Amino acid sequence: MAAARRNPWVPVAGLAALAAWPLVEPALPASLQVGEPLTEVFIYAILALGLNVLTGFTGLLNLGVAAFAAIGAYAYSIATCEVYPFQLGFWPALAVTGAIGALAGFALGAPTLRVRGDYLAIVTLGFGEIVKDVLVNLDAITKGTQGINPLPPPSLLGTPLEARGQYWLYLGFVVATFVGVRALERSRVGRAWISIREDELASRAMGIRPDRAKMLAFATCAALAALSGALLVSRLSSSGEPSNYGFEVSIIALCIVIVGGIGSVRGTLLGAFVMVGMNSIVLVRLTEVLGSGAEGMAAAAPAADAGMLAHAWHFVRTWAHNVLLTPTNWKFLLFGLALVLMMVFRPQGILPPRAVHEDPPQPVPPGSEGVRA
Amino acid sequence: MLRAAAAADQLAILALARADSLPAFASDGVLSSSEVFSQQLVTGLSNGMIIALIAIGYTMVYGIVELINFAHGDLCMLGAFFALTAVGAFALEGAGGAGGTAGLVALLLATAAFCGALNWSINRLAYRPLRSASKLSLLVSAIGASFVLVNLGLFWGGLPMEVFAGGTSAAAPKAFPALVEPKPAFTVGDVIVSRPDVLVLAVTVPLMLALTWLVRFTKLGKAMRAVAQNPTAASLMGIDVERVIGATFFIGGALGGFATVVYSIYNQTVGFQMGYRMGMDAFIAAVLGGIGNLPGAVLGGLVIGVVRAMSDGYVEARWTNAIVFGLLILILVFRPSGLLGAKLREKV
Amino acid sequence: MLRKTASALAACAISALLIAAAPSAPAATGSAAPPSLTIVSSLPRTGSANSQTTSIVNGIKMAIEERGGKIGEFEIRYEDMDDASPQKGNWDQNIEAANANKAAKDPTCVGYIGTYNSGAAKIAMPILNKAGLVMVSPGNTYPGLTKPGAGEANEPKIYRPSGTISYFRVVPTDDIQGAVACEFCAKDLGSKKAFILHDRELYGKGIADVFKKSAPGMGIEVAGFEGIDPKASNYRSLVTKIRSTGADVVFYGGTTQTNAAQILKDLRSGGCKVPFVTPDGTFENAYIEAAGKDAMAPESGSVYITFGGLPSEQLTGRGAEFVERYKKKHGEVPEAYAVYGYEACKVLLDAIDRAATKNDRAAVLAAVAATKDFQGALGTWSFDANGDTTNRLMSINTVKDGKFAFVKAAGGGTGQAK
Amino acid sequence: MSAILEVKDVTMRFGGLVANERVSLSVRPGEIFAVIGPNGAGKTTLFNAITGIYEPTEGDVLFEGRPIRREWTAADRIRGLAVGAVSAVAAVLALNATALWTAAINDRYVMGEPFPWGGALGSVPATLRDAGFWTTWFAAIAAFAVGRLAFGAIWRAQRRTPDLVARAGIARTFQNIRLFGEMNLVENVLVGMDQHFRSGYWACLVRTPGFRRERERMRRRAFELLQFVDLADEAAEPARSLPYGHQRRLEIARALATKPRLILLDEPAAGMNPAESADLMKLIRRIRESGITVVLIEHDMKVVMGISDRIAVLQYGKKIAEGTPEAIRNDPVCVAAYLGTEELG
Repeated sequence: MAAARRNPWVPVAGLAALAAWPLVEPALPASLQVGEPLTEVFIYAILALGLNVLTGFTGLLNLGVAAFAAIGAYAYSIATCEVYPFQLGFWPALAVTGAIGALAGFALGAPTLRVRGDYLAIVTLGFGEIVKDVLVNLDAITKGTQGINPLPPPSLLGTPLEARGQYWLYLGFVVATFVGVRALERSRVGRAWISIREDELASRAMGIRPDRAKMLAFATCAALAALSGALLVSRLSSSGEPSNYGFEVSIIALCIVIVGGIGSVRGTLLGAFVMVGMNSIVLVRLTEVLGSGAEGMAAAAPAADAGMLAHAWHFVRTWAHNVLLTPTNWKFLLFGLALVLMMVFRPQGILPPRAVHEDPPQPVPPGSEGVRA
Repeated sequence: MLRAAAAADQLAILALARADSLPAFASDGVLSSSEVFSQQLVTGLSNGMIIALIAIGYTMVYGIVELINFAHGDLCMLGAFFALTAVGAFALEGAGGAGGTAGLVALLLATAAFCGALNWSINRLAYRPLRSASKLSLLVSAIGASFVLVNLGLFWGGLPMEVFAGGTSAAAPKAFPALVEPKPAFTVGDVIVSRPDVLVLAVTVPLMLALTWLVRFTKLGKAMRAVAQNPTAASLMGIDVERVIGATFFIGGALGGFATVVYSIYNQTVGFQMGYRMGMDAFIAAVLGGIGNLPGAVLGGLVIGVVRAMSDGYVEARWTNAIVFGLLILILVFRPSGLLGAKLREKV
Repeated sequence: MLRKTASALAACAISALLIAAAPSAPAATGSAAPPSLTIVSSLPRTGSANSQTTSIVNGIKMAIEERGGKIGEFEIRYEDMDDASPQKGNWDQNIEAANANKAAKDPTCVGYIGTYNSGAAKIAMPILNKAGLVMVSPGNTYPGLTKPGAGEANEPKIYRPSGTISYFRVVPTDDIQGAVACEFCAKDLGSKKAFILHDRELYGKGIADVFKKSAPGMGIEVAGFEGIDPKASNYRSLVTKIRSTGADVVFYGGTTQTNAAQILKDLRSGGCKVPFVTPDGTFENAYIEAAGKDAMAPESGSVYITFGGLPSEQLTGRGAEFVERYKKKHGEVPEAYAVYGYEACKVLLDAIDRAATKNDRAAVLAAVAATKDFQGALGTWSFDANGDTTNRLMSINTVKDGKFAFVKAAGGGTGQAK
Repeated sequence: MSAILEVKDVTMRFGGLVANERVSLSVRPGEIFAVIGPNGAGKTTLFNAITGIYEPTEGDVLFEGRPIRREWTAADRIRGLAVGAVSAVAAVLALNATALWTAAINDRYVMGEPFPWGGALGSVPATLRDAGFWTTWFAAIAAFAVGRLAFGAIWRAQRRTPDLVARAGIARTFQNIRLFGEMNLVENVLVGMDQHFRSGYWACLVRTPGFRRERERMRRRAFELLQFVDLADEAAEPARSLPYGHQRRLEIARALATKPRLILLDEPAAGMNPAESADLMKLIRRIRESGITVVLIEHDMKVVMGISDRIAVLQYGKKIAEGTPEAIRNDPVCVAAYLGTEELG
């Protein structure tokens, strides 16, 4: 069973590689430079780690996690932007954002404790839609679709950080989130969550209070999602518009958790790289290649002449010209196909969670028979 | 800069504009408040009935495999493209009288068959390999399938056919011909009950009755209920579970096909992104009524349709979505298993 | 077995990535290639705005082809970036930021054509401004991007962290178009009572707000002002509401993508025959096609579309030449947006030429800013001190026999529209 | 001797089905009490009624002389009012958000100038006065009512939950084993010990020294419990990989981890071979020796007759007999009830 332990050097090496990346990247050929999307991976990783607490550990399907990110993004924007009187700095604003996020988690979690399974899924989905609509409609407060800008960049010890500094800071946030979620997972809190997912009734019968545990899970998820929202907008220096925190974001976060391996912290982290990487790097590159190929095909197509066959050929060519030869038109298809294939071939996710979290204490104290004495 | 030659023409257009800007409405009345209410009710019920029709297909599949089928709305979207293609290929538009009615019935049946077959295939390719996996993996597979279907819809819209306006702007919404003209079937005061309203009723009610009969009294229906309750026990009793699931997907898809034709005729628009809202409304309706519960889905659809109409009419359109979802959450707080859903009792 | 498939999948993914990386590699490493300058565009190429952006890109490509793909010794390379993500089917803030940063880092890049959405511009503008890269937009109409006092108090200063103006646009802004639409309703249609709808997006709501603000001054009573849900399946209940107010014109601040055609159809099938006026977000054939014959038929009621410029067939001089060439190349009359893309790229190429063809962003930027009396496809115009086009010529159009028909020009070439 | 557990006239009805009809039991502290009866006699239903999984349709369950049930205390009343009040305030703020914000912030803030914080809240009363009846008083009252009702609904659903019963000192095992299959044995036991942990959320998050000490202590105790049920060798295995008999013992260890005063064992010997059953009997006796009262449901008459102090017999949901093993064995009614199925002893 001990063989199930994974090599502890893998995460260390991964972290070192990530930390060194900004220094290495400029030396690489342009085609291998990734740049921006990596910071996006970090933001999605934090969001997905939060969702993993709720959906992965506790087993509560949340289809509206983007709403918490939106709340975080707007809380941060309103707290820092110069068009409002608050104008907090980066760190105080982050603290406020986390608190507001947790509060939002409570606000959604408390009344819906009795709502189970897929009913809860639609409650969270509805919450996501409501938050988005409210942010658009209360434009006197949120500036509606205008977005709030400019926002101060992330700073450390009073120094605003440039791209590379932001990268490391965000990497630090991911590591801290990872460590924190891992710590929770391996404590009574995480055990309570997982026991609820495994068998809520049995865990109740063992004295676990699912309501409290679920509320904590909701609050943790919401606070982390809010944090990711705040980090996102502070990097972009703009809150963007509310539709940027729509259902699609929730879906990507959910896909990260499930593709990574439901309930697995490492898997979630890896899932963020796979999904965002696929979205922002592979799909983009792939359409570039298809684009160059498509132009060639369009040029090579022979002219139409008379006859049934030629007519059909003309039909296909026009069709191809209309949509098929535009590579960006294939993105939905490739993305969807990748999801289906990943699930069909690896339904448990890339890195499913390990069964073992707590090892038995090694030195057994002798003569501990009289338990109840 | 102006071309003088065109000036006369433009003046003529303007004169026309002035002339027809005056009679605002056929019976030229501003609606009274009770008429507004009745009109909103008619609108709400028609829309609700369409939602209900999509929702039953949705809830059937849910009842049997417990899958939040994200692809259902997009399946309906492809059905609409299929129907539009058929309309173009067989020149169904403008064929009036008995021929038109026969054409419409044929269109309904063909689209239903298409959607059913498509849903069956999706089940075969994307869901069946995951039967023993966790429900969430199935959910992601459904999300993936929905993306694929959306993309197919985009491709379909680019077909160089006249109904797709030559396909030059594949992503744009397409006009669906008014096979049933949006003329008043009858009016009560200034309240219009249009022909499409009647069509909705004429398709939906018989289908619901037929479905109830199917589930209650046929062998297949009994098998479906058995599989929904306990697939293992059902298979021990000699029921071919996979076949029953496949049949359910086919029937659920076919219902979506009927719904999408009615939807398209009613709204006269199809577009490759319309599936999201169709699926979402069906999902809400199904949940509101109690997932897996057929009368519940119908009730849920009607409630949503009417609430939407009333909110548009008496609150503000921009709050309609929030109101619908807020109401849903409120109902679930007090009735966690939906309006007609049975209370879950765990087997201990 | 499962392991094998998984590793096979991984191998596929990696090789796909490598293949993807391949084609751009020679450009970066090849030293023998002629010196090149890059122009990029960042537009939502995935999803619902695809048809408009395709025509913009066609316009851009034509402008480059006209120059033979070369200016002086420099080869002009063009990169068509997508700022939309497949999940959203619309522009995505992360991708727009990534595009802007990528362009800013590329030493050969001297011009950024974009964005299509004003919201995306807000993200890209400060990034490009810091990098000193000139940005010319073929589609942004939100006034606050350039005009002090038109938007938030801190706009447009916040988009210019370096202090210099590096953002220009070839399209007139919403504040002009909304006012023109309102004036048309009051003076030409003789409306007394307008029902205003908008799609709650930056563009649509912006124009609707201006319309609403201008209405009282023109003697129009605002019967209602509502944001709609652009994804709704129909708007019949809204139509009932509109009917009950007795409004004699409906203005919709929105686009074809935000369901303008659906509103029109529901108005007509709900028996409401009042004129329906929309802004240039609907000035594309897709709008006519989406609305269908019946809703656009003259006996159902009239339809008007305002547009920031003249429609293709009304163009003279260079504009007419462009239309001819476009027709020859693509076999169809260009959509309105093609001209914007063409003009944006042309002004950029012209500036590169005047900047003595150097790989120097500052020189190009200065040359763009100095653009004066530019003889383009949209007429003769200059950039003003804010970076806006001085071209304020608007047109009112209607639909006749399934085609757009020019009604009248409005707004005036140089005068203030308000 | 007063009873530790008293079941008084408990009736359980599911629709038309009567699972228990006026069943009364009285279990004394320190005894081993068995409930037997043919399949479908309502034994497990009775356990579920005792442990709060079901709410008895009629009748009462007393533990150590008191019903295990949340009472509507003054604190609950205040909590209910507070939830209502928060909903009311939230509703009024939400409905007037734009006006309030505009008056407090937008109208008073000029960018670049210091913001007069003092008057920001001063604008609230005037704004609300202007807002009119519907979005203020009416909204407040309606939201208060909804919030208060929702609190009531949730409270009512939670009056007598299994976790409350478990924390009161009654632990149980399940007939159809319900372990946490993905967790290992130590963790399964640790779940049972959850209520005895003192470190809270933050301590767990940052792993304070106190948390680490407690964790070590608890792990050792969990391990001791596994030794107690003879499962120490498999401590690191995931629970689902255990053989059936071991799973039953693990369920007992997990139940013991809650430090109960009464333990309910639902068919602990089911699926065990004779040797395992014998070990189980020893284990049950040891549990009783440590001061825990045992109530068990069992079909294995060797086990029942071997360890029980007293036995109750259920048939068709009714109690038909109660007494010592001796008495039951000789009771003609009980023999009749079991006739053809099993021999008593």
